Amino acid sequence: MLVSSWVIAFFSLCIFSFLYKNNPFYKFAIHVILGLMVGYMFVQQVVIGLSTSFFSPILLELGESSPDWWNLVIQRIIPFVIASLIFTLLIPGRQWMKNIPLGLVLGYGMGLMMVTSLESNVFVQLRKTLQPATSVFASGSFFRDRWPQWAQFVPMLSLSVVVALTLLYQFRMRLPQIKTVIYAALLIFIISLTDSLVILIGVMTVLSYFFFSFERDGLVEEVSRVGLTFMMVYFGAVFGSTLMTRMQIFIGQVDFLTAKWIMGTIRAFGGT
Amino acid sequence: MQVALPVILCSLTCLLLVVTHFIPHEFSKVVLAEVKDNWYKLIKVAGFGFAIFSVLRTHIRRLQAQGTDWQYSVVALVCFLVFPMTYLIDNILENRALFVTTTYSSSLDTGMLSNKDKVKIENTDGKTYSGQIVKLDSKKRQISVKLSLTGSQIKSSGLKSGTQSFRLLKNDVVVLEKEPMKVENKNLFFQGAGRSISIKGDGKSTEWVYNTIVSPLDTTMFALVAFYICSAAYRSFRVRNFEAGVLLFTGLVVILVNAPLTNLVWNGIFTAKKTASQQFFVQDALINLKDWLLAVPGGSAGRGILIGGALGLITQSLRVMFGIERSWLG
Amino acid sequence: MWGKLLSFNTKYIYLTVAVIVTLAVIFKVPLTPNPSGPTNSLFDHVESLQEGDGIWFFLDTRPATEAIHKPQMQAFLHHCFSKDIKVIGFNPLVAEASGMGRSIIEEIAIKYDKKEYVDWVYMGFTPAGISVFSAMNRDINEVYTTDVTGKPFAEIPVAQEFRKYSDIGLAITFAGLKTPGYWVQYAQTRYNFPLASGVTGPMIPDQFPFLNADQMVGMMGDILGAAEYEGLLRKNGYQDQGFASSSMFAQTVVHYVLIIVIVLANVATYMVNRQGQRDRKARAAARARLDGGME
Amino acid sequence: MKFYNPKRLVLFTAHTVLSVLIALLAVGQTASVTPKPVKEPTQMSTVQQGQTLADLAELYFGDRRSYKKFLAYNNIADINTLKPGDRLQVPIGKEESRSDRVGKETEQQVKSAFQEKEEVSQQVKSAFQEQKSIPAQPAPEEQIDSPELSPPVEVKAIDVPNDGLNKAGKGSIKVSWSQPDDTEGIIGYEIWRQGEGDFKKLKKVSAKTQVFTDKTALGGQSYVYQIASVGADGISPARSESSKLVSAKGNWFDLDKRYVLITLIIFSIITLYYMDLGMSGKDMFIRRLPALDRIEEVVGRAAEMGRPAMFVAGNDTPDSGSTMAAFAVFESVANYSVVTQTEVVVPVQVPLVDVVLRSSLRNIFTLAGRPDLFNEDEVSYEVDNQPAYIGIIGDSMERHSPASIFYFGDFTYESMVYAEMGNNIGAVQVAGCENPKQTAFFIVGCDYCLIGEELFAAGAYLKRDVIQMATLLAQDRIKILAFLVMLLGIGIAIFQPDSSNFVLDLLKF
Repeated sequence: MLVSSWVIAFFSLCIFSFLYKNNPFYKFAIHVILGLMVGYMFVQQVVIGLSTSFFSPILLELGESSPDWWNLVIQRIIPFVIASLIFTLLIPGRQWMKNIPLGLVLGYGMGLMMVTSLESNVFVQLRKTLQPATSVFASGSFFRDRWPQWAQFVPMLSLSVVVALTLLYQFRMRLPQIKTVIYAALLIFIISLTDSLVILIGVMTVLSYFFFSFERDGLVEEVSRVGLTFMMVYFGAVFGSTLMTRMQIFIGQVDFLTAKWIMGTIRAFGGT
Repeated sequence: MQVALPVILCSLTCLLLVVTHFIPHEFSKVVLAEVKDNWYKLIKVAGFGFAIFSVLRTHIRRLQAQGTDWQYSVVALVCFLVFPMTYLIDNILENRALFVTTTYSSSLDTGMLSNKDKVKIENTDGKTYSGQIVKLDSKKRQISVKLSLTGSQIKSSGLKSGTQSFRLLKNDVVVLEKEPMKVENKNLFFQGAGRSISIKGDGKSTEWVYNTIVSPLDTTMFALVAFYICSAAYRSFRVRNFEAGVLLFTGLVVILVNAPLTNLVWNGIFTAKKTASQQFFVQDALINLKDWLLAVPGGSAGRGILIGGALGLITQSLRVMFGIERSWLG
Repeated sequence: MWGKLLSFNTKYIYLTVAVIVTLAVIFKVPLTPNPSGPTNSLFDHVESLQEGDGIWFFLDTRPATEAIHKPQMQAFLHHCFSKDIKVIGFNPLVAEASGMGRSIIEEIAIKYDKKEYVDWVYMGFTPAGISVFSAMNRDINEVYTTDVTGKPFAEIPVAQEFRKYSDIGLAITFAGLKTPGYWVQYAQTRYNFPLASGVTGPMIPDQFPFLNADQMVGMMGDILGAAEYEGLLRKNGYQDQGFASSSMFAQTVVHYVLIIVIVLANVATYMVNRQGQRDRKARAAARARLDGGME
Repeated sequence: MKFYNPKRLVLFTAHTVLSVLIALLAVGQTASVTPKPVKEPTQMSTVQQGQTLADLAELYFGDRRSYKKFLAYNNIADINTLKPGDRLQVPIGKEESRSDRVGKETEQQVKSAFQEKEEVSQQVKSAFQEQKSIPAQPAPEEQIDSPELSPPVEVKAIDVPNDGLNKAGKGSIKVSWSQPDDTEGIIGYEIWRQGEGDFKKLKKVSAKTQVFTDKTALGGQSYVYQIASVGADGISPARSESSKLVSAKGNWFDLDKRYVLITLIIFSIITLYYMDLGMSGKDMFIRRLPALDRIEEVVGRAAEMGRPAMFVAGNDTPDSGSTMAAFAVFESVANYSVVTQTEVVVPVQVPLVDVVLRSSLRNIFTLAGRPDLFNEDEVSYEVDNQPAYIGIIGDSMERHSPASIFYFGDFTYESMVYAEMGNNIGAVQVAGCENPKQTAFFIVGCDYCLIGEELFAAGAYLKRDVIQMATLLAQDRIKILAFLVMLLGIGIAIFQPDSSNFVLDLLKF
């Protein structure tokens, strides 16, 4: 127990010392874990992987009274030969052969991902976005409830501001300030809508941010700018909400170092 | 040839996967199992083998070149041996099982017994142990059962090696009446059944190394993020333009609300008030604002990015499937 | 002066954070935040359980997040054991969590002298994968023949008492990965049992849909949730560990320091830019005067 | 492989793919007659050779023109492609076709077998009543005066559609029934099944449920089901009439997923169309993506400062989309670096990724005519473990001090660590990541960042290859399609709010 706590403390301090600058202790710790994990990979993936999916099935098959040779060749030998083509990367002039197993693996991944992401990331997400929005349109409660008394007029006001200033901008004066005001009023109006509508607008504008084949000007620019704003809100929120978690990990480390390591050592040597 | 063969193979595999996804028939299950369990797995294994080969080669070269930091290559190469050693040690020490062997009389019809059958053996004082038939030799009329007891259970089970009389049951029907059976405590590793390297409670020395060095390093690396997140916020949370301003504002609001004291103070000042005019300042208003920011605009943006990413991914997959996208050919 | 503030070395920030956290951890200053909705509902649900009911918890995380999930589990288990609720622990999806899970539950069980295999047991990992979700609806014995210490299932009374979803009063997943979604999608919506979750900060927004749809009875959000839970325990007269509450102070200070730093940096940028503009204006004026003089 | 003219191969593979998918859809559409759950009692009728739906309509409704009534009982994908052997659900009480008479007869035999059993149980009961008179043997009271239970009615058994047999060759059959008029005394139902041989009890369910899915039906074996109401005593269950003969079989097409398949086909058609346009030399407009335009300039910066560039390819397997995109980006990064004689440091985390990157770098050197300059150790495999790899990255950043760093692929919490480590050595960093959460950290930490979809567009955009550009155009059209679907759904919700919104049904699978 004490030994392991000392080992843990030593390696933790080695890693933390990198915050000051790169140093021999850090390099030592890193190369220790590098070697360990390469060894782990070796046992976990190569030794056990080979034995479970190649050697032991073959041995079992041969152990049978009448081994099914055809099955053996199709299921074990040919895949093994094809897999070992990876090592042709070392043979000058034969390097293209490694693409055969690679092609199989990549085809597998791509085929799997194409359908699953179409289902779970396009169909499901679109439905999740559309279902509440449609119910809102059906019921007709467009603005968020519990809107405070003195702010009842905000949605309508912002909308009318948007309309009026847009007309003004179009026909009279093309000032950047007016554009900014329009933009702010538009955001206020969007926020004042019901949550599911905000989500719908957010999804559509964010999607429109990713249009590749249109020049970014006019309507597309405005819409994609709203989408960019939504994304920035998301990124800021994620960043801020992560701070506490990460900080807690560090607090846990410090707690270990103080409580378990130092105090544990003191206690072990008869201190109180 | 050099290009066409891999590309066509890739497209065909891709197509196969797509098609089988729409076929619930058992045939597609068979095909998938074939592809996944044999081809995919073995190619992954080969990839790992090549990777380990190349990393070892890199470090040995550094060692030969005696350039800067060659000492650390020595460290790495030495530590490379640790887990294989612990794996061997654990297997030899703990990966044991009890085998019960007996010969049966010719009167027994072996039709009802077959290899890999789940059976039970029951000793004289009625204690039963479940096991599995591993060998069924009809010539020598010999049957041997492997009991499903792991290393620590063997001691607790109280079975000793040697000959004692058992009866053999298959789904609670007595197959062999009380017969003297030979109990042997064999090492599975040398029987060709190596246990997977385990961080799951058994495998003591492996577990010790893993829990003492690997997991704490994982935690420490994770803890480094705490520092980096602060310096990143300091460096790049600046109001350069409107978008950066939004980023800064949201980040600040969330950080402020996440600080536990804030909410305490807030609720100290604004205790729950029912009048509509003060509904902005009810209890937990800040928390609600944070949750709203995270869930509604944030959630929608995340969903939009997800959908767009999926569309891009599908188009890219089609590119690969049609054989246009060839970066992976090298 | 402002320029200096902009260009100082980030290592000072590292130093500040380290010092603050170390001091705050050494001198434990407890700070109990007000309980939020999800934590409250989770507490109320556990409070509504009777003596002798059973609870499952799933530990779906790597040991890296132990600093967050350990306080959560400690607060939760204190509540369970002081109400004489029986606890069964699993880590069905992540192998690495086995040692951590058993040590935590054992540590607390000793305080209430609860006996292993009778009042609690830790079943550990099973390689069953996704099929765990459906197997647990029939019988956990299908996927667990022994517990993590290698004790045969037949000799664990508590595990035999609560062997499927319908037997238990609550299942809670302490997750650092995406697994709560899986538990809702593959288990809760099909077999309909009370499910709760204790998650890390970035995952909190993903849980709101489940909470709003009553697919989860409650949630412990990050270390804050753990501290809230401890506050509730204290308010209702249970004893508790109090690690989460004691780390709240450090969190608060760090958050505020970061906010101050960010605001200062922005002010400094603004000031420097304005300074630059003023200098540019001055230079332009001087050039103009020079031109004027040339005539 | 720039010397290779892809045109013919591409068109060949693309059209093969497309035709296979469409063929699959066709298969799915033909084998698609599944019974609908309906209130009134129905029976199954097999379509005979040469029988049209009109014939059947005359047979069951007495009117050739009313064949549309079958749609009330069955999901018929295409009413014109009805094959012999398709099993239609038809109302009971009308005149029957031959096949159903056969079914009835078997059922008769089964039922008679059951009446005998009932009699036996009656005798047992009477025996009990006789024993009751003898006080020496107290009999359990509640068993005797348990009320006569009325059996459930309308027992229907159908093969569960859109599923296959499991590994053990077992399929699932859905049995549904409805409660009798007086449910008094019924605490549950027992499901009895007759395959080969006698009826066997499968399961006892509570009185609330009226549906049970039998997952243990052998494929191809035909079964008959009966439901028994069970009282408090547990014995003397009242058996219902037996269901029709039904057998579980694996389906060849998952009807629930047909809209997914159709969408996929539309994807392919649009992509193929724009690819043809691209091959025919029509120029495609793709707007500039700033972050991607920077890549050349960032590599150039490293060249000016005489420091290497660094490429980190994420922590996901090579068969994941983001890593595939990383390969494409790496190709162009390596091209620029070869042109500007800059060293690229590529520490790799995932196996097989190093294989691709190494050979791609070698090929680029070969194509540039300087295979002698290729240094194999530039692409170095490190380790497949997150903390160890992060540590190695930090170490090699300090050692090589690259002037420009690229992060492309999939990342988790290490994104923040990399970005700040890179900042501390003063490197210019470009990042692209699929995972939205980690993109946040890259946005904060890096100089230029690709968001979500731009990552997948990178490969096509950087190569400046017309055909690949065409796929981007197609992708935009598909996005517009998604927009239209959303707007359509909203419109339907506005104009007919109470009717079911079929757009939402399209999106279900």
